[in-house]
Amino acid sequence: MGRNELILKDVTKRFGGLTAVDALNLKVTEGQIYGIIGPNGAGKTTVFNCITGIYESEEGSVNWRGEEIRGMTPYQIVDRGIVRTFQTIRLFSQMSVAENIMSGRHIKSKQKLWNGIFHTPSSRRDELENWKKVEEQLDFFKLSEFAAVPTGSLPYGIQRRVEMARAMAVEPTLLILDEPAAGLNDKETLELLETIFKIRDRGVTVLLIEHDMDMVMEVTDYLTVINFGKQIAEGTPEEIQKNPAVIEAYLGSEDDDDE
Amino acid sequence: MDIFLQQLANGLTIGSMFALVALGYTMVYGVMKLINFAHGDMVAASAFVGLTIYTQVMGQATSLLAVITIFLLSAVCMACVGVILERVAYRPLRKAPRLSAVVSALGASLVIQNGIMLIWGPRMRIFPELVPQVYWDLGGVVISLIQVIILTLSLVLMVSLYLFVEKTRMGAAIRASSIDQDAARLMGINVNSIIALIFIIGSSLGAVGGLFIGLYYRGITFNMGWQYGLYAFIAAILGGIGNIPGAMLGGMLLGLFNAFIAGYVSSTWADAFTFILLILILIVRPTGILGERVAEKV
Amino acid sequence: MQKMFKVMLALVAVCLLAVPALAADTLKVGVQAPITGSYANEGQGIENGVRLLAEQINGKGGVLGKQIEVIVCDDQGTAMAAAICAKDLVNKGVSMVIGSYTSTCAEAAQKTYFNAGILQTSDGTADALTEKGYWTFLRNSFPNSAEAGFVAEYLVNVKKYQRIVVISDFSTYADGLANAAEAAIKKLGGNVVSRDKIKADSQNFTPVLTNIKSKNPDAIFFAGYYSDGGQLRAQQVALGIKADFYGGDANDNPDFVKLAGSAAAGAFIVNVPSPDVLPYDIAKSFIADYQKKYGEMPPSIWGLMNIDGMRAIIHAMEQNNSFDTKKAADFLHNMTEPLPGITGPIAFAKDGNRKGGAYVVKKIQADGSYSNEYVQ
Amino acid sequence: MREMQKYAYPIFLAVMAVLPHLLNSRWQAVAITFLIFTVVALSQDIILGKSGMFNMGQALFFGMGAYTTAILNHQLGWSIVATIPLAILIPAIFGVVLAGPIVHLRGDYLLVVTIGFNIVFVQVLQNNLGGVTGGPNGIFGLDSLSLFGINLASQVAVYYFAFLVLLATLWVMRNLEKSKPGRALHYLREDQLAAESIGINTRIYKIFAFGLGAGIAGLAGTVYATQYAAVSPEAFEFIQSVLFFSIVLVGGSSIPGILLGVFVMFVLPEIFREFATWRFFIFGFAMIAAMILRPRGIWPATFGKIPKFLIKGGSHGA
Repeated sequence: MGRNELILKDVTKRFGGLTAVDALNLKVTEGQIYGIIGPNGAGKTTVFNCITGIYESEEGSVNWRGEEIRGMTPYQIVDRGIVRTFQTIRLFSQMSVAENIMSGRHIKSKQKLWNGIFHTPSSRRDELENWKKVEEQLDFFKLSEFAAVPTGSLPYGIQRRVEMARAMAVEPTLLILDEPAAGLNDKETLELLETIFKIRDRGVTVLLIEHDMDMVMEVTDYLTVINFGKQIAEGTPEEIQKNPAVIEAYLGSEDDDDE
Repeated sequence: MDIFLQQLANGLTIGSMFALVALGYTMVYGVMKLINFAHGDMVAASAFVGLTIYTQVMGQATSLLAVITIFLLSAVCMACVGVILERVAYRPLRKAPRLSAVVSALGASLVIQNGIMLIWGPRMRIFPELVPQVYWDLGGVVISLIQVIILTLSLVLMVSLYLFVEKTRMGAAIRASSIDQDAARLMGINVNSIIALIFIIGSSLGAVGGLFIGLYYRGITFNMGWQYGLYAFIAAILGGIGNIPGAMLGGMLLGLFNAFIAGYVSSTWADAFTFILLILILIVRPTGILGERVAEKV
Repeated sequence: MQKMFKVMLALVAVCLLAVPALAADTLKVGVQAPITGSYANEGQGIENGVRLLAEQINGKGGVLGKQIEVIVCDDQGTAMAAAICAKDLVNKGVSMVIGSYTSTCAEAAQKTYFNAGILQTSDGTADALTEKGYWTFLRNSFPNSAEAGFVAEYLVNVKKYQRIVVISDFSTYADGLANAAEAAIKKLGGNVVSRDKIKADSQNFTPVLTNIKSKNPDAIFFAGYYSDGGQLRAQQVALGIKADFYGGDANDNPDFVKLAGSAAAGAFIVNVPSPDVLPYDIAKSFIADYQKKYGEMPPSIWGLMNIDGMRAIIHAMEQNNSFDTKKAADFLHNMTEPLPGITGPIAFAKDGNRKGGAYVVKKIQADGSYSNEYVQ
Repeated sequence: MREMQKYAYPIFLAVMAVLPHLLNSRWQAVAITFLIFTVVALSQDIILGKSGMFNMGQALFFGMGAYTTAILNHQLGWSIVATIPLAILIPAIFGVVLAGPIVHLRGDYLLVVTIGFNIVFVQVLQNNLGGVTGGPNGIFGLDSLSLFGINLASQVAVYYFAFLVLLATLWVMRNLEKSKPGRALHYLREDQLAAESIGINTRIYKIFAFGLGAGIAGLAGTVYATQYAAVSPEAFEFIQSVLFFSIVLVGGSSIPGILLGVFVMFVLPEIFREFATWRFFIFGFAMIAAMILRPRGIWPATFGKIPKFLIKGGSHGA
């Protein structure tokens, strides 16, 4: 097993005649907070979909810990320690916060299919242990008071936290966040920053897409900028801020910046 | 060869009836993404309505004019039922979960089917012999007058519908609504009236199909709607559900398939083979013959 | 919580109310017949007949002082519903069951009645019905084997057809009759060119008929029911198949002619004589009463056969001066003097078959009426 | 909600346990029907309600169990009780095999395919495949229930057999609810993509749901065959599947909802005999009205079955 590194090499994804991601290269190393930025429609979410197995890229390689994960299904990739959140929150909206977080324990739970029909002492123990882990996440994300509330009825900011808690319940090695600050107010964004740092301090590598430039500059260690599916720049936040290509790309798309 | 041509003729006759009924399914599905389970029962109802018009309104007249009147009155009648059905059972559920609408459609089917039973009774009713039993022997292949009427009338109706949908403004509005209801609404299309229009067209075509069944087989029962409805629905899927020419093609192909299986393989296994074909198509190419694959946005 | 309780209470209340007050002492007669479904015509005929007879007997003081109570169960002409009916009628405490119309339904219910010791009389003609040795079963019609023999004799020796086709559906009765007919025809040296099966109620028989056409038959014997027979005949003519059409006994129903329309003319039906030509006084008076009460003729002879079955059982109970079903069955199995019946003298063999039986071949005229073509 | 579990279920089960002694034989038969159809509806709920798969072919598995019992009993002379394992296993295996190629289909397409399976199954029965199904008439005259040589032919015995099957089903469903596979079904019903992205192999769990639902329906089939001593194709026509489908959705995929649905559908018509012909007419209207007024069913499933220790005092409880 290689180190906890994610390496994309020449990844290309096309939809019909449209090339959404064009020969993209990037390398996320262990312990980083890595950002991908770019104007709307630049292909950022498509990159995530290619990494997490929702799409399979036509060309290139997606290498994780020295293993090729291109062509694997989403759950196989989760099994290897990569977990994501969605830009448009995808929670199990009729189910409670605790149950949502429990879904993150799915691959860690040792219960077999037949434990759905009858229980054994070990399956009961496993069930309890996993609920204890859920309790930890509830505490970490300050969600304890909402444990039994259906997520659909919660405010947006809290739903974002539930989604991150769910992803963290998997105990991932690499956490992928798709616009985690979208729709959050300033106070919530600050809390989010804090949370991301805390997650990194637990030894989890973070890869995120973000629109909020201030936040990106503050939180990330390293950045890749893409436009029209192509990488146009990479470097530390300081380097990127000075990069003329990036400035142009952003100025050029100022008008249609919101979604 | 004679047998082959004879089965072909029979298959086309039945296929055109399937196609007429399938249009109702496919048009509703195209715009509303809903399997209108009640459509088959509407088809059955139209045969009974036609029978009542014949005995009560027309005084059992069998002239050509009387027959045309029966067709027109039944079609108008069923169009009204179709519009009412949509208003009562489907419109309130347009924003509800998918399954709720499916259950509502099943409920409507039960209401219509058992409504027929309560009005006309559970017994098989016998349709009058409105078309004289005239046959032509074309070198071993026998074609009857009723077959010719069913085939030509179905083709005329289907071609007119196709032209209507492709060439007129209203047709364009139907097509727009089936691609994207919200966008159509933004472009100033009154989607509610388009849906009403679809139910009017679908139900009256179904009514013609129902009368054909009555004229061709003569025996009509209150629960025959499920049988014909199911076949027509398969025809719609076969051609690509939501696709109007697809429904016509699907109906004809299904009629032929059924006739040849029954003729050359086994009549008792025809249903099973038809459904196995359907299942295979859905597994391999769920969008049917003429349907297009729709990419799903994540 | 509150709601749940209410539902529970309602459930309990309903269950308690359901325990009926002790019923008055009556002789319960069950009717198991297809009141709805494809054979509803015949089923309603049986029910009407039984109700009329019960009314008449009750008017004369009942059976051994007990009034008759008629309990009807609709078997829809399907085996499963028949099995359910059988349980239901047994639970309701009937001592005899009249029906059902189809052999399938009679057979599906047979064992349940036998286990409960309830007499069952049916017009079902399938030979299988009397081959199980149930003392409770009394056939009030004549078995398939008799009709099959007659049909074979007529087709092969009287009409001398060279190429015969035999068609049936899958039911106990039709399949049994067709197999028996096929065997009997072959035994007499006849030539069966095709033995086909159709699915009842499927309406579209042209694929099968098209194949039959290529065999060039000169006679078709259809052993199924009228609801299919009428359409089969119409489609046969529409395909230009010139063969003579012979419908088995279950085609003897006015709906056959209506379904076939103008194609009905020239078709033949094989059956025991029709109700309107029954020469017996008791038949004439019963049919007159029936017409008076219901405003129509009995749909066919089958309902009347069932009435005769019921009359025979009641006769046996009265002769024995006992409601014991076993005694009644013994009496009927050992009758020396036949009971005059609506459909002719009625007496039973030891195996529960009705004794005797004569068939006629009737030709359908252009106006839909019958004319006797051949009388056995 | 918790209180409901505390009192209502024990009361309900207690009533059901003494019920046959309060009823005459006719109503015992109705109660048995109620129990059998409740079990089938619950098995349908596993596939349709819990996992959100549009299955309209549940009568197939119900029928397969009934026929397994009937064939083993009638052709091979097995006792009814001895047929139970196979009457569960054979439908379950078929459930898995049939579900394999089709579970990726979405919504309406799955619905149509399951209707297709149901119709093919009925035709196979009617055509007497292998000469064992008895053709369109089915198989009559099965043995009555017996155990260790004791003949349990009475209706009360059949009632308790059915009741036992219901209890077993409720027990399995309770276990399912509190297990990883059970939650996985809920997750994939709510959002399949999110479920996959959190590591759930949805395909396996969908097939599992079919297998489990089919097995339970098969067991109910055994009871059905025992009760009527007969099986016949038309009892398993797809119109029956439509009824189970509707009961689950109108009731709302919860146990009280399903009990209510089965009660309305199969017991009320027995009480209001004179309205029997109006039964489906009225039920049809009720289905429409229920969906318009309560699109998630009359008694929707409640979630929030989480351990007590997670619910902190004074918090927003469910």
